[in-house]
Amino acid sequence: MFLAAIIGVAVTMLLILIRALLGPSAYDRILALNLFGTKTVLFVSVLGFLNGRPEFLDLGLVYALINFTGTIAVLKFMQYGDLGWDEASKDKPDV
Amino acid sequence: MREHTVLRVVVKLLIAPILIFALYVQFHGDYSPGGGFQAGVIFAAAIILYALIFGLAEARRAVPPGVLRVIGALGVLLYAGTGVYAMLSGGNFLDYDYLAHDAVHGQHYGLLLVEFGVGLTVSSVITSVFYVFAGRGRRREQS
Amino acid sequence: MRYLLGLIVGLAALWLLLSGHYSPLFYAFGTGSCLLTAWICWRMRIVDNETVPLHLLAHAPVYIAWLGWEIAKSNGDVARRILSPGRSISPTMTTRRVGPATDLGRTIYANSVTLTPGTVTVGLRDGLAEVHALTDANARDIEEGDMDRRVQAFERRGGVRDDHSHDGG
Amino acid sequence: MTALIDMASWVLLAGGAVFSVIGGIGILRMPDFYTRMHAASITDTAGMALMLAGLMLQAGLTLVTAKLVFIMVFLIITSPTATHALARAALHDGVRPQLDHDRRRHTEIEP
Repeated sequence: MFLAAIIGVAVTMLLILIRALLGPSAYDRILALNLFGTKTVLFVSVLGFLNGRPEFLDLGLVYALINFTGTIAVLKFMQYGDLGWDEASKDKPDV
Repeated sequence: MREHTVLRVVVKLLIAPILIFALYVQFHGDYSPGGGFQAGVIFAAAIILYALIFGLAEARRAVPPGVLRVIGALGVLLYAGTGVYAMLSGGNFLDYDYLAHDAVHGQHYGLLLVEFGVGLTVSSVITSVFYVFAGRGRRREQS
Repeated sequence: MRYLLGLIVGLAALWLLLSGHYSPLFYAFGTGSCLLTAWICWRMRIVDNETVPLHLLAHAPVYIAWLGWEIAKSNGDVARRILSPGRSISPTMTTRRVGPATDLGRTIYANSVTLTPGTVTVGLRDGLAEVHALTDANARDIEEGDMDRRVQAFERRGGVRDDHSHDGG
Repeated sequence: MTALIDMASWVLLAGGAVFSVIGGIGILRMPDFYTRMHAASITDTAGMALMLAGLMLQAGLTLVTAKLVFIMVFLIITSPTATHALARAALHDGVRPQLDHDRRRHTEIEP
Protein backbone atom coordinates (compact mmCIF):
# COMPACT_ATOMS: atom_id res chain seq x y z
CA MET A 1 0.00 0.00 0.00
CA PHE A 2 2.94 2.31 0.45
CA LEU A 3 3.82 1.40 -3.10
CA ALA A 4 0.52 2.83 -4.39
CA ALA A 5 1.19 6.11 -2.57
CA ILE A 6 4.73 6.23 -3.96
CA ILE A 7 3.47 5.66 -7.49
CA GLY A 8 0.91 8.45 -7.01
CA VAL A 9 3.61 10.86 -5.86
CA ALA A 10 5.90 9.80 -8.69
CA VAL A 11 3.19 10.41 -11.30
CA THR A 12 2.55 13.86 -9.78
CA MET A 13 6.26 14.62 -9.91
CA LEU A 14 6.32 13.65 -13.58
CA LEU A 15 3.38 15.98 -14.36
CA ILE A 16 5.05 18.80 -12.43
CA LEU A 17 8.29 18.18 -14.27
CA ILE A 18 6.49 18.53 -17.60
CA ARG A 19 5.17 21.91 -16.44
CA ALA A 20 8.65 22.92 -15.35
CA LEU A 21 9.99 22.05 -18.81
CA LEU A 22 7.10 23.74 -20.67
CA GLY A 23 7.33 26.97 -18.71
CA PRO A 24 6.36 29.33 -20.31
CA SER A 25 7.39 32.03 -17.80
CA ALA A 26 10.19 31.75 -15.25
CA TYR A 27 7.59 31.94 -12.48
CA ASP A 28 5.86 28.82 -13.80
CA ARG A 29 9.16 27.01 -13.56
CA ILE A 30 9.84 28.22 -10.03
CA LEU A 31 6.32 27.20 -8.98
CA ALA A 32 6.88 23.76 -10.49
CA LEU A 33 10.26 23.38 -8.83
CA ASN A 34 8.91 24.43 -5.44
CA LEU A 35 6.12 21.86 -5.77
CA PHE A 36 8.59 19.25 -6.95
CA GLY A 37 10.46 19.86 -3.70
CA THR A 38 7.42 19.33 -1.48
CA LYS A 39 6.55 16.18 -3.44
CA THR A 40 10.10 14.96 -2.84
CA VAL A 41 9.52 15.38 0.89
CA LEU A 42 6.45 13.13 0.63
CA PHE A 43 8.32 10.70 -1.59
CA VAL A 44 11.21 10.38 0.87
CA SER A 45 8.86 9.98 3.85
CA VAL A 46 6.81 7.22 2.24
CA LEU A 47 9.98 5.56 0.95
CA GLY A 48 11.30 5.47 4.50
CA PHE A 49 8.18 3.62 5.62
CA LEU A 50 8.35 1.29 2.63
CA ASN A 51 11.90 0.29 3.58
CA GLY A 52 11.02 0.15 7.27
CA ARG A 53 13.43 2.98 8.08
CA PRO A 54 11.46 5.94 9.46
CA GLU A 55 14.76 7.79 10.05
CA PHE A 56 14.35 8.93 6.45
CA LEU A 57 11.93 11.53 7.85
CA ASP A 58 14.93 13.61 8.91
CA LEU A 59 16.03 13.74 5.29
CA GLY A 60 12.53 14.79 4.27
CA LEU A 61 12.60 17.62 6.75
CA VAL A 62 16.02 18.77 5.53
CA TYR A 63 14.71 18.73 1.98
CA ALA A 64 11.64 20.80 2.92
CA LEU A 65 13.88 23.34 4.58
CA ILE A 66 16.41 23.65 1.76
CA ASN A 67 13.54 23.83 -0.75
CA PHE A 68 11.97 26.81 1.05
CA THR A 69 15.28 28.63 1.46
CA GLY A 70 16.13 28.02 -2.18
CA THR A 71 12.79 29.33 -3.44
CA ILE A 72 13.11 32.51 -1.40
CA ALA A 73 16.70 33.00 -2.55
CA VAL A 74 15.80 32.57 -6.24
CA LEU A 75 12.86 34.99 -5.89
CA LYS A 76 15.01 37.58 -4.16
CA PHE A 77 17.70 37.26 -6.78
CA MET A 78 15.16 37.66 -9.60
CA GLN A 79 13.64 40.72 -7.98
CA TYR A 80 16.73 42.56 -6.77
CA GLY A 81 19.64 40.88 -8.55
CA ASP A 82 21.38 40.79 -5.20
CA LEU A 83 21.08 38.30 -2.35
CA GLY A 84 22.33 40.58 0.42
CA TRP A 85 20.14 43.54 -0.49
CA ASP A 86 18.15 45.27 2.21
CA GLU A 87 15.96 48.27 1.48
CA ALA A 88 15.99 49.53 5.05
CA SER A 89 19.76 49.91 5.16
CA LYS A 90 20.55 51.01 1.62
CA ASP A 91 21.84 54.38 2.79
CA LYS A 92 24.31 52.90 5.22
CA PRO A 93 27.73 51.99 3.86
CA ASP A 94 28.42 48.31 3.56
CA VAL A 95 30.35 46.67 6.36
CA MET B 1 12.87 42.08 1.91
CA ARG B 2 11.99 43.29 5.40
CA GLU B 3 8.97 45.17 4.03
CA HIS B 4 7.48 41.83 2.93
CA THR B 5 5.21 41.21 5.95
CA VAL B 6 4.40 37.54 5.41
CA LEU B 7 7.98 36.50 4.67
CA ARG B 8 9.39 38.42 7.59
CA VAL B 9 6.96 36.98 10.16
CA VAL B 10 7.28 33.42 8.88
CA VAL B 11 11.07 33.47 8.71
CA LYS B 12 11.30 34.90 12.21
CA LEU B 13 9.08 32.06 13.37
CA LEU B 14 11.14 29.39 11.60
CA ILE B 15 14.73 30.33 12.45
CA ALA B 16 14.76 28.94 16.01
CA PRO B 17 13.24 25.52 15.09
CA ILE B 18 15.64 25.23 12.14
CA LEU B 19 18.65 25.92 14.37
CA ILE B 20 17.56 23.37 16.97
CA PHE B 21 16.92 20.84 14.20
CA ALA B 22 20.43 21.44 12.85
CA LEU B 23 21.89 20.77 16.31
CA TYR B 24 19.72 17.65 16.64
CA VAL B 25 21.10 16.32 13.34
CA GLN B 26 24.61 17.19 14.57
CA PHE B 27 24.43 15.17 17.76
CA HIS B 28 22.43 12.21 16.49
CA GLY B 29 24.67 11.50 13.51
CA ASP B 30 25.40 7.93 14.59
CA TYR B 31 21.73 6.98 15.05
CA SER B 32 20.02 8.40 11.98
CA PRO B 33 21.12 9.62 8.56
CA GLY B 34 22.92 12.88 9.02
CA GLY B 35 25.99 14.07 10.86
CA GLY B 36 28.36 16.96 10.76
CA PHE B 37 28.07 17.98 7.13
CA GLN B 38 24.26 18.02 6.97
CA ALA B 39 24.03 19.76 10.32
CA GLY B 40 26.45 22.42 9.14
CA VAL B 41 24.43 23.01 5.99
CA ILE B 42 21.13 23.30 7.90
CA PHE B 43 22.69 25.65 10.44
CA ALA B 44 24.05 27.82 7.64
CA ALA B 45 20.65 27.71 5.89
CA ALA B 46 19.04 29.32 8.93
CA ILE B 47 21.58 32.15 8.91
CA ILE B 48 21.22 32.54 5.13
CA LEU B 49 17.44 32.73 5.50
CA TYR B 50 17.94 35.52 8.04
CA ALA B 51 20.35 37.32 5.72
CA LEU B 52 17.93 37.04 2.77
CA ILE B 53 15.13 38.75 4.68
CA PHE B 54 16.94 41.22 6.92
CA GLY B 55 19.87 42.04 4.65
CA LEU B 56 23.54 41.24 4.65
CA ALA B 57 24.59 44.05 6.98
CA GLU B 58 22.19 42.88 9.68
CA ALA B 59 23.31 39.26 9.33
CA ARG B 60 26.94 40.33 9.61
CA ARG B 61 26.12 42.15 12.82
CA ALA B 62 24.36 39.13 14.35
CA VAL B 63 26.91 36.55 13.12
CA PRO B 64 30.18 38.39 12.46
CA PRO B 65 32.45 37.05 9.67
CA GLY B 66 35.50 37.27 11.94
CA VAL B 67 33.92 34.90 14.45
CA LEU B 68 33.03 32.55 11.60
CA ARG B 69 36.68 32.39 10.50
CA VAL B 70 37.76 31.51 14.02
CA ILE B 71 35.05 28.83 14.36
CA GLY B 72 35.97 27.34 10.99
CA ALA B 73 39.60 27.04 12.07
CA LEU B 74 38.56 25.58 15.44
CA GLY B 75 36.57 22.89 13.66
CA VAL B 76 39.58 21.77 11.64
CA LEU B 77 41.73 21.87 14.80
CA LEU B 78 39.21 19.68 16.64
CA TYR B 79 39.19 17.19 13.78
CA ALA B 80 42.97 17.06 13.50
CA GLY B 81 43.39 17.16 17.27
CA THR B 82 41.22 14.07 17.71
CA GLY B 83 43.30 12.29 15.09
CA VAL B 84 46.62 13.32 16.60
CA TYR B 85 45.44 12.43 20.12
CA ALA B 86 44.64 8.93 18.85
CA MET B 87 48.15 8.75 17.36
CA LEU B 88 49.72 9.88 20.65
CA SER B 89 47.70 7.24 22.49
CA GLY B 90 49.28 4.57 20.36
CA GLY B 91 46.95 4.13 17.39
CA ASN B 92 46.83 5.43 13.84
CA PHE B 93 45.54 8.86 12.80
CA LEU B 94 41.81 9.02 13.71
CA ASP B 95 41.96 5.55 15.23
CA TYR B 96 38.96 5.98 17.53
CA ASP B 97 39.64 2.81 19.51
CA TYR B 98 42.46 4.48 21.42
CA LEU B 99 40.47 7.55 22.54
CA ALA B 100 38.97 5.97 25.65
CA HIS B 101 39.66 3.00 27.88
CA ASP B 102 37.64 0.61 25.75
CA ALA B 103 37.06 0.56 22.00
CA VAL B 104 33.25 1.03 22.08
CA HIS B 105 33.42 4.26 24.07
CA GLY B 106 36.39 5.38 22.02
CA GLN B 107 34.45 4.93 18.79
CA HIS B 108 31.50 6.83 20.23
CA TYR B 109 33.46 9.83 21.52
CA GLY B 110 35.72 9.91 18.48
CA LEU B 111 32.78 10.01 16.11
CA LEU B 112 31.06 12.74 18.13
CA LEU B 113 34.19 14.91 18.29
CA VAL B 114 35.09 14.52 14.63
CA GLU B 115 31.50 15.15 13.51
CA PHE B 116 31.37 18.21 15.73
CA GLY B 117 34.53 19.53 14.10
CA VAL B 118 33.09 18.89 10.65
CA GLY B 119 29.84 20.63 11.63
CA LEU B 120 31.62 23.72 12.95
CA THR B 121 33.77 24.08 9.85
CA VAL B 122 31.01 23.39 7.32
CA SER B 123 28.51 25.80 8.85
CA SER B 124 30.98 28.65 9.19
CA VAL B 125 32.54 28.14 5.74
CA ILE B 126 29.15 27.96 3.99
CA THR B 127 27.98 31.10 5.76
CA SER B 128 31.23 32.88 4.88
CA VAL B 129 30.87 31.86 1.23
CA PHE B 130 27.33 33.21 1.24
CA TYR B 131 28.50 36.50 2.76
CA VAL B 132 31.13 36.89 0.05
CA PHE B 133 28.78 36.00 -2.82
CA ALA B 134 25.85 38.06 -1.56
CA GLY B 135 28.12 41.08 -1.24
CA ARG B 136 28.84 41.06 -4.97
CA GLY B 137 25.35 41.71 -6.36
CA ARG B 138 24.28 43.71 -9.41
CA ARG B 139 23.03 46.58 -7.26
CA ARG B 140 26.33 47.15 -5.53
CA GLU B 141 28.34 47.23 -8.72
CA GLN B 142 26.08 49.94 -10.14
CA SER B 143 26.28 52.22 -7.14
CA MET C 1 12.34 38.13 29.00
CA ARG C 2 9.03 36.28 29.02
CA TYR C 3 9.48 35.54 25.34
CA LEU C 4 13.05 34.32 25.80
CA LEU C 5 11.91 31.88 28.49
CA GLY C 6 9.03 30.76 26.29
CA LEU C 7 11.43 30.23 23.41
CA ILE C 8 13.78 28.09 25.50
CA VAL C 9 10.92 25.96 26.86
CA GLY C 10 9.54 25.49 23.34
CA LEU C 11 12.95 24.54 21.99
CA ALA C 12 13.48 22.05 24.83
CA ALA C 13 10.13 20.41 24.06
CA LEU C 14 11.05 20.24 20.39
CA TRP C 15 14.42 18.68 21.22
CA LEU C 16 12.82 16.00 23.42
CA LEU C 17 10.35 15.16 20.65
CA LEU C 18 13.03 14.96 17.98
CA SER C 19 15.75 13.23 19.96
CA GLY C 20 14.35 9.96 21.27
CA HIS C 21 17.57 9.32 23.21
CA TYR C 22 17.17 10.01 26.90
CA SER C 23 20.55 9.71 28.59
CA PRO C 24 22.60 12.26 30.57
CA LEU C 25 24.93 12.85 27.59
CA PHE C 26 22.01 13.74 25.32
CA TYR C 27 20.36 15.89 27.98
CA ALA C 28 23.62 17.84 28.12
CA PHE C 29 23.68 18.20 24.33
CA GLY C 30 20.02 19.29 24.40
CA THR C 31 20.59 21.93 27.06
CA GLY C 32 23.58 23.30 25.19
CA SER C 33 21.70 23.32 21.89
CA CYS C 34 18.68 25.15 23.33
CA LEU C 35 20.85 27.78 24.97
CA LEU C 36 22.97 28.27 21.83
CA THR C 37 19.87 28.61 19.66
CA ALA C 38 18.24 31.06 22.06
CA TRP C 39 21.47 33.09 22.19
CA ILE C 40 21.72 33.30 18.39
CA CYS C 41 18.05 34.33 18.15
CA TRP C 42 18.73 36.97 20.81
CA ARG C 43 21.64 38.30 18.76
CA MET C 44 19.43 38.36 15.67
CA ARG C 45 16.92 40.45 17.68
CA ILE C 46 14.01 38.24 16.69
CA VAL C 47 12.83 37.20 20.17
CA ASP C 48 9.45 38.94 20.46
CA ASN C 49 5.74 38.22 20.37
CA GLU C 50 5.92 37.34 16.65
CA THR C 51 8.57 34.66 17.06
CA VAL C 52 7.07 33.33 20.30
CA PRO C 53 3.30 33.83 19.93
CA LEU C 54 2.48 32.69 23.46
CA HIS C 55 -0.81 34.58 23.43
CA LEU C 56 -2.18 32.49 20.55
CA LEU C 57 -1.44 29.02 21.92
CA ALA C 58 -4.67 28.50 23.88
CA HIS C 59 -7.03 29.18 21.00
CA ALA C 60 -4.98 27.72 18.17
CA PRO C 61 -6.74 24.29 18.13
CA VAL C 62 -10.17 25.84 17.50
CA TYR C 63 -8.90 27.96 14.64
CA ILE C 64 -6.85 25.12 13.13
CA ALA C 65 -9.86 22.79 13.22
CA TRP C 66 -12.03 25.38 11.48
CA LEU C 67 -9.34 26.11 8.90
CA GLY C 68 -8.87 22.39 8.25
CA TRP C 69 -12.58 22.00 7.53
CA GLU C 70 -12.55 25.02 5.17
CA ILE C 71 -9.53 23.60 3.35
CA ALA C 72 -11.19 20.20 3.00
CA LYS C 73 -14.33 21.76 1.50
CA SER C 74 -12.53 23.93 -1.02
CA ASN C 75 -10.18 21.08 -1.94
CA GLY C 76 -13.12 19.05 -3.12
CA ASP C 77 -14.50 22.01 -5.04
CA VAL C 78 -11.26 22.86 -6.83
CA ALA C 79 -10.52 19.19 -7.58
CA ARG C 80 -13.93 18.91 -9.28
CA ARG C 81 -13.24 22.01 -11.36
CA ILE C 82 -9.89 20.64 -12.49
CA LEU C 83 -11.39 17.33 -13.58
CA SER C 84 -14.56 18.66 -15.20
CA PRO C 85 -14.27 18.95 -18.99
CA GLY C 86 -14.51 22.42 -20.49
CA ARG C 87 -13.87 25.69 -18.77
CA SER C 88 -15.38 25.77 -15.29
CA ILE C 89 -13.36 28.59 -13.79
CA SER C 90 -13.85 32.33 -13.70
CA PRO C 91 -10.63 33.89 -12.40
CA THR C 92 -11.27 37.01 -10.36
CA MET C 93 -9.08 39.45 -8.51
CA THR C 94 -10.31 41.45 -5.59
CA THR C 95 -9.04 43.46 -2.65
CA ARG C 96 -10.09 43.38 0.94
CA ARG C 97 -9.16 45.52 3.90
CA VAL C 98 -7.69 43.12 6.44
CA GLY C 99 -9.18 43.22 9.92
CA PRO C 100 -6.24 42.25 12.14
CA ALA C 101 -4.02 45.21 12.89
CA THR C 102 -0.83 43.34 13.83
CA ASP C 103 1.65 41.92 11.33
CA LEU C 104 1.24 38.47 12.87
CA GLY C 105 -2.54 38.57 12.46
CA ARG C 106 -2.23 39.77 8.88
CA THR C 107 0.24 37.01 8.13
CA ILE C 108 -2.08 34.38 9.59
CA TYR C 109 -4.90 35.78 7.45
CA ALA C 110 -2.82 35.93 4.26
CA ASN C 111 -1.46 32.42 4.74
CA SER C 112 -4.90 31.01 5.58
CA VAL C 113 -6.26 32.51 2.38
CA THR C 114 -3.36 31.10 0.36
CA LEU C 115 -3.59 27.70 2.03
CA THR C 116 -7.25 27.36 1.04
CA PRO C 117 -7.32 26.11 -2.55
CA GLY C 118 -9.14 28.51 -4.82
CA THR C 119 -7.75 31.69 -3.31
CA VAL C 120 -4.21 33.08 -3.23
CA THR C 121 -3.06 36.29 -1.55
CA VAL C 122 -0.93 38.05 -4.14
CA GLY C 123 -0.29 41.24 -2.23
CA LEU C 124 -0.42 42.51 1.33
CA ARG C 125 0.42 46.11 1.96
CA ASP C 126 -0.79 48.63 4.53
CA GLY C 127 -3.59 46.34 5.69
CA LEU C 128 -4.96 45.80 2.22
CA ALA C 129 -4.90 42.26 0.84
CA GLU C 130 -5.04 41.60 -2.89
CA VAL C 131 -6.50 38.18 -3.62
CA HIS C 132 -6.60 36.10 -6.79
CA ALA C 133 -9.54 33.68 -6.76
CA LEU C 134 -10.18 30.76 -9.06
CA THR C 135 -13.89 31.48 -9.35
CA ASP C 136 -16.18 34.42 -8.82
CA ALA C 137 -17.80 32.62 -5.85
CA ASN C 138 -14.42 32.21 -4.13
CA ALA C 139 -13.79 35.94 -4.53
CA ARG C 140 -17.23 36.70 -3.03
CA ASP C 141 -16.32 34.59 0.00
CA ILE C 142 -13.22 36.69 0.52
CA GLU C 143 -15.20 39.92 0.17
CA GLU C 144 -17.74 38.73 2.71
CA GLY C 145 -14.84 38.19 5.09
CA ASP C 146 -15.79 35.16 7.17
CA MET C 147 -12.15 34.12 7.42
CA ASP C 148 -11.13 37.67 8.28
CA ARG C 149 -13.51 37.70 11.25
CA ARG C 150 -12.30 34.28 12.37
CA VAL C 151 -8.67 35.41 12.41
CA GLN C 152 -9.65 38.59 14.22
CA ALA C 153 -11.55 36.63 16.85
CA PHE C 154 -8.69 34.13 17.13
CA GLU C 155 -6.23 36.91 17.77
CA ARG C 156 -8.48 38.90 20.08
CA ARG C 157 -9.53 35.98 22.26
CA GLY C 158 -5.90 35.07 22.55
CA GLY C 159 -5.04 38.68 23.39
CA VAL C 160 -4.54 39.36 27.08
CA ARG C 161 -5.44 43.00 27.52
CA ASP C 162 -8.12 43.76 24.99
CA ASP C 163 -11.25 41.93 26.18
CA HIS C 164 -13.85 44.69 26.28
CA SER C 165 -14.10 45.01 22.49
CA HIS C 166 -17.29 44.04 20.70
CA ASP C 167 -17.65 40.84 18.72
CA GLY C 168 -16.97 41.26 15.01
CA GLY C 169 -19.35 38.48 13.91
CA MET D 1 -8.32 -3.17 15.59
CA THR D 2 -5.01 -3.31 13.77
CA ALA D 3 -6.80 -4.26 10.58
CA LEU D 4 -9.15 -1.31 11.01
CA ILE D 5 -6.25 1.14 11.46
CA ASP D 6 -4.48 -0.40 8.48
CA MET D 7 -7.62 0.10 6.40
CA ALA D 8 -8.00 3.74 7.46
CA SER D 9 -4.35 4.39 6.77
CA TRP D 10 -4.66 2.80 3.33
CA VAL D 11 -7.65 4.99 2.53
CA LEU D 12 -5.77 8.11 3.64
CA LEU D 13 -2.66 7.22 1.62
CA ALA D 14 -4.69 6.45 -1.47
CA GLY D 15 -6.69 9.67 -1.03
CA GLY D 16 -3.47 11.64 -0.73
CA ALA D 17 -2.10 10.05 -3.88
CA VAL D 18 -5.34 10.76 -5.79
CA PHE D 19 -5.44 14.40 -4.70
CA SER D 20 -1.81 14.97 -5.55
CA VAL D 21 -2.29 13.49 -9.03
CA ILE D 22 -5.37 15.71 -9.52
CA GLY D 23 -3.24 18.70 -8.55
CA GLY D 24 -0.60 17.58 -11.04
CA ILE D 25 -3.22 17.39 -13.79
CA GLY D 26 -4.43 20.85 -12.80
CA ILE D 27 -0.94 22.26 -13.07
CA LEU D 28 -0.78 21.04 -16.65
CA ARG D 29 -4.35 21.98 -17.57
CA MET D 30 -4.86 25.44 -16.06
CA PRO D 31 -4.54 28.33 -18.52
CA ASP D 32 -2.23 30.82 -16.77
CA PHE D 33 0.28 31.12 -13.96
CA TYR D 34 -2.13 32.34 -11.27
CA THR D 35 -4.71 29.62 -11.85
CA ARG D 36 -1.93 27.01 -11.79
CA MET D 37 -1.13 28.15 -8.27
CA HIS D 38 -4.59 27.03 -7.15
CA ALA D 39 -3.96 23.57 -8.57
CA ALA D 40 -0.61 23.56 -6.82
CA SER D 41 -2.22 24.30 -3.49
CA ILE D 42 -4.34 21.14 -3.81
CA THR D 43 -1.30 18.90 -3.87
CA ASP D 44 0.25 20.98 -1.10
CA THR D 45 -2.73 20.74 1.27
CA ALA D 46 -4.95 17.72 0.64
CA GLY D 47 -2.29 15.54 -0.95
CA MET D 48 0.31 16.28 1.72
CA ALA D 49 -1.99 16.20 4.76
CA LEU D 50 -3.80 12.97 3.83
CA MET D 51 -0.60 11.17 2.99
CA LEU D 52 1.20 12.22 6.18
CA ALA D 53 -1.92 11.36 8.22
CA GLY D 54 -1.87 7.89 6.65
CA LEU D 55 1.77 7.48 7.67
CA MET D 56 0.94 8.71 11.19
CA LEU D 57 -1.66 5.94 11.58
CA GLN D 58 0.99 3.44 10.54
CA ALA D 59 3.50 4.78 13.06
CA GLY D 60 1.11 4.91 16.01
CA LEU D 61 1.85 6.94 19.11
CA THR D 62 5.62 7.12 18.75
CA LEU D 63 8.27 9.73 18.16
CA VAL D 64 7.97 9.00 14.44
CA THR D 65 4.48 10.52 14.58
CA ALA D 66 5.91 13.56 16.36
CA LYS D 67 8.38 13.96 13.51
CA LEU D 68 5.60 13.59 10.94
CA VAL D 69 3.61 16.30 12.74
CA PHE D 70 6.71 18.48 12.66
CA ILE D 71 7.07 17.96 8.89
CA MET D 72 3.37 18.70 8.40
CA VAL D 73 3.48 21.93 10.42
CA PHE D 74 6.63 23.00 8.61
CA LEU D 75 5.07 22.42 5.19
CA ILE D 76 1.78 24.07 6.22
CA ILE D 77 3.69 27.19 7.24
CA THR D 78 6.23 27.35 4.41
CA SER D 79 4.24 26.30 1.35
CA PRO D 80 1.68 29.15 1.40
CA THR D 81 4.48 31.56 2.22
CA ALA D 82 6.47 30.47 -0.81
CA THR D 83 3.35 30.60 -3.00
CA HIS D 84 2.50 34.08 -1.76
CA ALA D 85 6.04 35.35 -2.30
CA LEU D 86 6.03 33.84 -5.78
CA ALA D 87 2.67 35.38 -6.72
CA ARG D 88 3.73 38.75 -5.36
CA ALA D 89 6.99 38.68 -7.29
CA ALA D 90 5.20 37.64 -10.50
CA LEU D 91 2.64 40.44 -10.20
CA HIS D 92 5.40 42.90 -9.38
CA ASP D 93 7.29 41.75 -12.46
CA GLY D 94 4.28 42.45 -14.69
CA VAL D 95 2.91 38.93 -15.30
CA ARG D 96 -0.73 39.77 -16.10
CA PRO D 97 -3.46 37.40 -14.90
CA GLN D 98 -6.22 36.41 -17.34
CA LEU D 99 -9.31 37.59 -15.50
CA ASP D 100 -13.06 37.27 -15.97
CA HIS D 101 -13.77 39.84 -13.27
CA ASP D 102 -11.48 42.44 -11.80
CA ARG D 103 -12.80 44.04 -8.64
CA ARG D 104 -9.55 45.47 -7.39
CA ARG D 105 -9.62 48.99 -6.00
CA HIS D 106 -6.80 50.47 -8.02
CA THR D 107 -6.88 53.76 -6.21
CA GLU D 108 -5.73 52.15 -3.01
CA ILE D 109 -3.17 49.62 -4.15
CA GLU D 110 -0.68 49.60 -6.93
CA PRO D 111 -0.23 46.30 -8.76
